[in-house]
Amino acid sequence: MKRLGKWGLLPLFAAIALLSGCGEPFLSTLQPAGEVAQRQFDLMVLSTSIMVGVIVVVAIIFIIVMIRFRRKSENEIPKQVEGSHTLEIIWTVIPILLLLVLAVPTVSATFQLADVSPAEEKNDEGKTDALVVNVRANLYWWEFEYPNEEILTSQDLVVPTDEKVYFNLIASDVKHSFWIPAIGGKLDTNTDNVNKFWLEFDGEKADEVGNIFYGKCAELCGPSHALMDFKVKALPRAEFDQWVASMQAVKEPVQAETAEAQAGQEIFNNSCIGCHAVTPANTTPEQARMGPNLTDFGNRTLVAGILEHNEGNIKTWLKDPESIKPGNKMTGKYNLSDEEIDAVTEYLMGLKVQE
Amino acid sequence: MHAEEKMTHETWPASPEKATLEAKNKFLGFWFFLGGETVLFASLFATYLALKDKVPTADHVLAKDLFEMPLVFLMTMILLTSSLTSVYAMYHMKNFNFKKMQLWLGITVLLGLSFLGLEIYEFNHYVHEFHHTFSSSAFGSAFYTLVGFHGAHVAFGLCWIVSLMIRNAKRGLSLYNAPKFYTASLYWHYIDVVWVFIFTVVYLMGMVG
Amino acid sequence: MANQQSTSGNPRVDLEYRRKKNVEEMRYQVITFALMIFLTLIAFAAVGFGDVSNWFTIPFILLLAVVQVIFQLYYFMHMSHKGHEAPQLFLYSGALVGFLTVLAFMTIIWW
Amino acid sequence: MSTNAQKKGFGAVLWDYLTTVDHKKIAILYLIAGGIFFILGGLEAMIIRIQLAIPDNNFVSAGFYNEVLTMHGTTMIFLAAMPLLFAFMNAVVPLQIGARDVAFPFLNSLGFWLFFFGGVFLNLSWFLGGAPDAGWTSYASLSLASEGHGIDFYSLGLQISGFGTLIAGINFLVTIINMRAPGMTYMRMPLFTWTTFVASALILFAFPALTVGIFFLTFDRLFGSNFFDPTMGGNTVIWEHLFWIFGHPEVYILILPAFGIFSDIISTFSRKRLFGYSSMVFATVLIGFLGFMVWAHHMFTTGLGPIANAIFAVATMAIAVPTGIKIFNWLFTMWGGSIKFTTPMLYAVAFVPSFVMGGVTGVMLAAAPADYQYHDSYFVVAHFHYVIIGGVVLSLLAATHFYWPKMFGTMLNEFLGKITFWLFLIGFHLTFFIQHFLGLMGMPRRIFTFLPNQGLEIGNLVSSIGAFFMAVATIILLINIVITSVKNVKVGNDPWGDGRTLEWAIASPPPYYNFKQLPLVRGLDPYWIEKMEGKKEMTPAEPLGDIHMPNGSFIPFMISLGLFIAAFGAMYRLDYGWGLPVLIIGLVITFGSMFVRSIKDDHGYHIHKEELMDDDDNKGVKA
Ligand code: HEA
Ligand code: HEA
Ligand code: HEC
Ligand code: CUA
Ligand SMILES: [Cu+2]
Repeated sequence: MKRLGKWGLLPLFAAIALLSGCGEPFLSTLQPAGEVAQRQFDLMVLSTSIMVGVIVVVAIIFIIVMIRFRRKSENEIPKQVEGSHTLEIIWTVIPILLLLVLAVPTVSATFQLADVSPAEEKNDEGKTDALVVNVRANLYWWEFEYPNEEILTSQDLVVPTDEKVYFNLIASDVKHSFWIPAIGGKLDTNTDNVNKFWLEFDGEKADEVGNIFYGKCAELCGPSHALMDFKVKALPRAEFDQWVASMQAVKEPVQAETAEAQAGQEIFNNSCIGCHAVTPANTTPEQARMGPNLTDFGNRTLVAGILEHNEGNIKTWLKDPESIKPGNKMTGKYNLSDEEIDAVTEYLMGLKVQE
Repeated sequence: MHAEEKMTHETWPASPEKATLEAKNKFLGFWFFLGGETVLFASLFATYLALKDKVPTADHVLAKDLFEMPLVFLMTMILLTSSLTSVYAMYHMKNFNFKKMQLWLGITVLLGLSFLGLEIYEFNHYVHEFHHTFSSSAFGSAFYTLVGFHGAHVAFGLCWIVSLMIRNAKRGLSLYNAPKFYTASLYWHYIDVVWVFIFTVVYLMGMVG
Repeated sequence: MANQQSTSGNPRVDLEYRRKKNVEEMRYQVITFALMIFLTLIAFAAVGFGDVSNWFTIPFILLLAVVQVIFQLYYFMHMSHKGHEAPQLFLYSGALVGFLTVLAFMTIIWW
Repeated sequence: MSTNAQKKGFGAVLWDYLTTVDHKKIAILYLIAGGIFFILGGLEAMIIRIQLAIPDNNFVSAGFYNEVLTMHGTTMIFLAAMPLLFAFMNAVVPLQIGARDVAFPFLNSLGFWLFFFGGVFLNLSWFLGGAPDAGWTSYASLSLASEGHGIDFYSLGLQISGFGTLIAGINFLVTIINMRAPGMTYMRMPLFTWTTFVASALILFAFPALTVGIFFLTFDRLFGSNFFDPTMGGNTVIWEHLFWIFGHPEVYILILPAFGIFSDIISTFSRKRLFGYSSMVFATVLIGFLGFMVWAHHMFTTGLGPIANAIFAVATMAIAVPTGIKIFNWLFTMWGGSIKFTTPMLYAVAFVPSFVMGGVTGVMLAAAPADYQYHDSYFVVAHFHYVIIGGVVLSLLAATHFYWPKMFGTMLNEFLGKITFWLFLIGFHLTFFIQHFLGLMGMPRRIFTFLPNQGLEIGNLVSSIGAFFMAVATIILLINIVITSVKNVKVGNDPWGDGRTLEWAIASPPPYYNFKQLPLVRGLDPYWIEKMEGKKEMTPAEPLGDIHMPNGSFIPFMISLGLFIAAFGAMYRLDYGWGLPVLIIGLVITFGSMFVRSIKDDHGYHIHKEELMDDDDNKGVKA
């Protein structure tokens, strides 16, 4: 029976493990890589400590009871105690105090994390000084629009480090939820309204993980909900600006260079362009953006959000997207032979705005 | 007191609606049910308020274009009056006067029927004049659901009262059926209570915009 | 009130007494009815003829509705009688939950 | 109508159960049906855990996983946990308050059959084109987009069984208010009765919101309304609110009766009256009350804004206070007591720390900004399995062992019972403790698979292994039940020897009319009081007289069957011509049966004094 008491201590070990950080740094909420995640982590540590304290108290009383008050003889009749006012008051007041300790930082952080006023202040050009990204969640892919920069990309979110980035979130089909665990807690992308919040990406931490963080869809949205991942490229401001400039430079679809790629481009223009744009301008209406924008596809970290980015995987994806992401919206919308797929792949690999 | 017993003026208790244990249970259970109905209607009201005037395009009618005061006023008066008539019926029930009770219940039913008739006319009018239907917009869905739920309660109440009247026409009052009449009349009042909020929240507030 | 069992042993006297009580109660109910009609008239009038601002009209007619409903509950539905403690508790609890629901739907579903 | 006739033969027994209005038999019906659904939900859980045991697994397909996941949650909450609690409420509460029966025997049976047909309807989806797949919360945008009829099975099935639950709730409320034996004042009611009372009140106020929400969902999918369609002006957040206005009280509907069961078990096997009885009652009521003001803590990430989030965060935290009062009162009931570790007591003892662990993670979730990280991750899965399994399921297992003799007249094997306990407990912690960390390490919930190299492999494997322990434990429990029923060794009134409340003062199982004479209650723990004064049984509060009994009835079955049929009609109306007629036929059956019920007088019957005098206490109805 003594073992019963030990569970009480497990969370203590848990807390130690928690403080030392565990999980993969590009994914874990326990290794915060930005101001938002850090604040949330601090709150988690605070609340965990309180909770471990509560559990320890309960466990101690529990163990004493288990050891001392077992029945020794079948005839013993313990004293029938009604209660104790002093004790009652103690275990009412102390929890209230503990909760107050937790409630104050909770409320303050709630308001702080919801402050998106810099993203509402428009300057003379009708733009914001702060970096704003419009996120549109679709069955099972993500679109990122930079309204100030007038460019658009998909699947890989590119952001500058060490500054606040403001997000406007919406979903185009069903509800999803936008979550980059290492950077900060999630916010739902509703179908009805735009949700807003901000995140900040820590430069040093980004460096440690090769500038790539993992993002996830955190609201059940259909069969491939589990696979609706995205990546975040967190770049120093200068590199980010370069990326923006090279994106903006693409006004026309880039011409393929090799012969095979040109053939691929031909095919692409016939079968795919209806859903996939290869120019980054954000002027196409939302309804016409049926698939991820592929302008910078050659630089993607992943294919379709989950496969490693290489030719073989692109081919697998094009051959049978259904086998990779069940229920995705690309399956069965085109018909290509193996050779055509090879050509298209060649073309797609060449779609890079930067080397 | 057994429920089946034949009663006289003298033996008829002061509160026939809760003279037996079964009656007490029924009385209490029915009130609790009404407590639940309050939440039900509140949810419908809440939804209506959230979806009021929420239409897909600008050519759909809004609340302020839709409602007409005279009709609503008439319906309100009818329903309020029916509440009074059913109170009369209960008054006679307590006095063990079966005939008069049936009479007043009959009047209540007639008033209820005319209310329902007006409501059907009203809905019909909205559908044909304004193309404001259950499926035309979220506003339409919420409006017809809220008002229609109330209408369905009226219809159910009417069926209930009528079947009680017919079933007991020959038998007169007993402690077995008195609680049934009583709960039916509670139900009827409750429908009226809901209507007070409907005419205020849906119609009057709809008209002011 | 009329619900109370009289302690007098004589059924006849008892009956008279109850009859009287019932009549008295009926009088209250008619008054209630008159008041309800009156309140309804005011509410309709406030909307129909008033050029008053909505900031006044809406709370005002809501208040009238609440008053009217309380009359209904207490007189028509006899909630004023004893033996209605549990019904009161549960009806008000229902109303409270309902009120919270309406409040939430009007404040945090705004888009 | 012969009252004492002991019917024989399978057909007769079946008919007896189909028409019964006896709370003790209805309890058995709930126990069997709820038990079957629990195993079904458990099997679904096993499928989940097998699929997630290793990364990139393809034991089941993505679409099927979502169906399994949805049905697991829905089945467990609506068709297993709640009905099993109803089983014990039905079996025990009327006895605890010294009542002949519940207030509305007919409605009691109706409640059961509605639940049963609703549950069967929901589960038929497996065979008729696929189960619902939008999660047990069925958020509107996804549930409207979901193809096939899965979601329709969900909405119609839950609507039907929801009516049953509502009816059961009202029934218990009235029973507890009106049917208490003389002397059984409110502040002498056992805690299980109190928690049943408060939980029933929660049912009364919470289920209508679900009814309305499901109505909207059904009509949006099948009858062309636009409540949740943003392109038509609708709003999906309405569903979220309605669901959680119901959903949060729902979790207290589950846990409060569990608290009650444990309160009774703990004081029984500590041989001590409950410490701080009145504050326990107060805490129960307060939890019920606060339970209605916190629903939006499930929606912190919906985007309600900081004001709403802050208010709901603080309100949620407040619930820790009354719950803490309970925890410490249990501990101090045992303190100074004489604890005997029977199987039910083992569960009760294990419950305390397990539930505290689940409860405190609940308070962590309530810290809104931190919840932005936890929400929809496995941390939440861990939280609610800790409170549900550590609280509700342990209480159900405890009650199964504790009340089995009272319901069936024979004791479950203690040795097997303890094995079940240890396996289940170890399995439970093994499965769910690690899930806290999976969540924190970035694993979202409701994913049919996870990718390798994200650090999630070991945790998931451990979790899946734990689930097998629970499965084995469940199987041993079933074996125990079979062995016990075959042996069928009869026991007396108070087989545990430490019974305190009225149900132990009556035969096991009790005769169909319960107490021959209503007992006189002289204080809290009335049977204990009498025992301490050296008496063997309760002092009667009335002279022996005729007992009024309700007649059995087949109508509840028919009413429910009608709705069951109508639901098929409503669902297939748009696909097939026969849909509409079937819908109408079903409704006619239902309303026709209701009509028959209301015009046919049913005065019940009386058991006469003479018969009662012949009837020795041991001759109850055969279970
Ligand atoms: C039986 C069921 C049950 C119970 C009892 C609880 C109890 C609590 N729950 Fe839980 N909860 C669920 C079932 C339950 N929950 C389910 C099913 C979900 C997920 C639904 C879904 O999304 O599918 C959920 C989700 C859930 C969320 C949403 C998470 C999210 O989706 O992001 C939150 C957030 O606040 C929460 C909080 C709480 C709190 C504060 C309590 C409190 O009542 C706990 C109180 C208890 C204690 C605190 C322990 C004892 C107290 C002491 C020893 C005193 C001292 C303590 C302190 C000072 C802290 N729960
Ligand atoms: C009462 C409520 C309840 C109970 C008891 C359980 C019990 C269990 N639950 Fe679950 N669970 C929920 C309510 C519950 N759950 C809810 C509401 C959700 C959310 C759903 C959603 O997101 O929509 C959920 C989700 C959920 C998930 C998350 C899935 C996901 O998000 O992708 C997981 C994963 O591990 C899980 C596991 C388990 C396990 C292993 C058990 C185990 O404890 C089960 C133990 C029981 C058995 C193992 C019995 C099996 C019996 C046998 C094998 C014997 C067979 C013998 C014969 C046939 C004779 N549950
Ligand atoms: C009906 C619209 C549609 C058509 C036609 C279509 N796609 Fe797609 N495509 C999509 C969608 C939607 C996705 C996102 C799938 C997902 O991740 O769930 C996608 C994803 C992709 C991806 C992965 C994108 C990334 O950023 O990782 C590639 C590459 C791709 N499509 C190439 C093509 C090619 C080549 C063709 C033509 C042969 C084509 N698509 C035709 C809709 C379409
Ligand atoms: Cu998108 Cu889950
Ligand atoms: Cu909750």
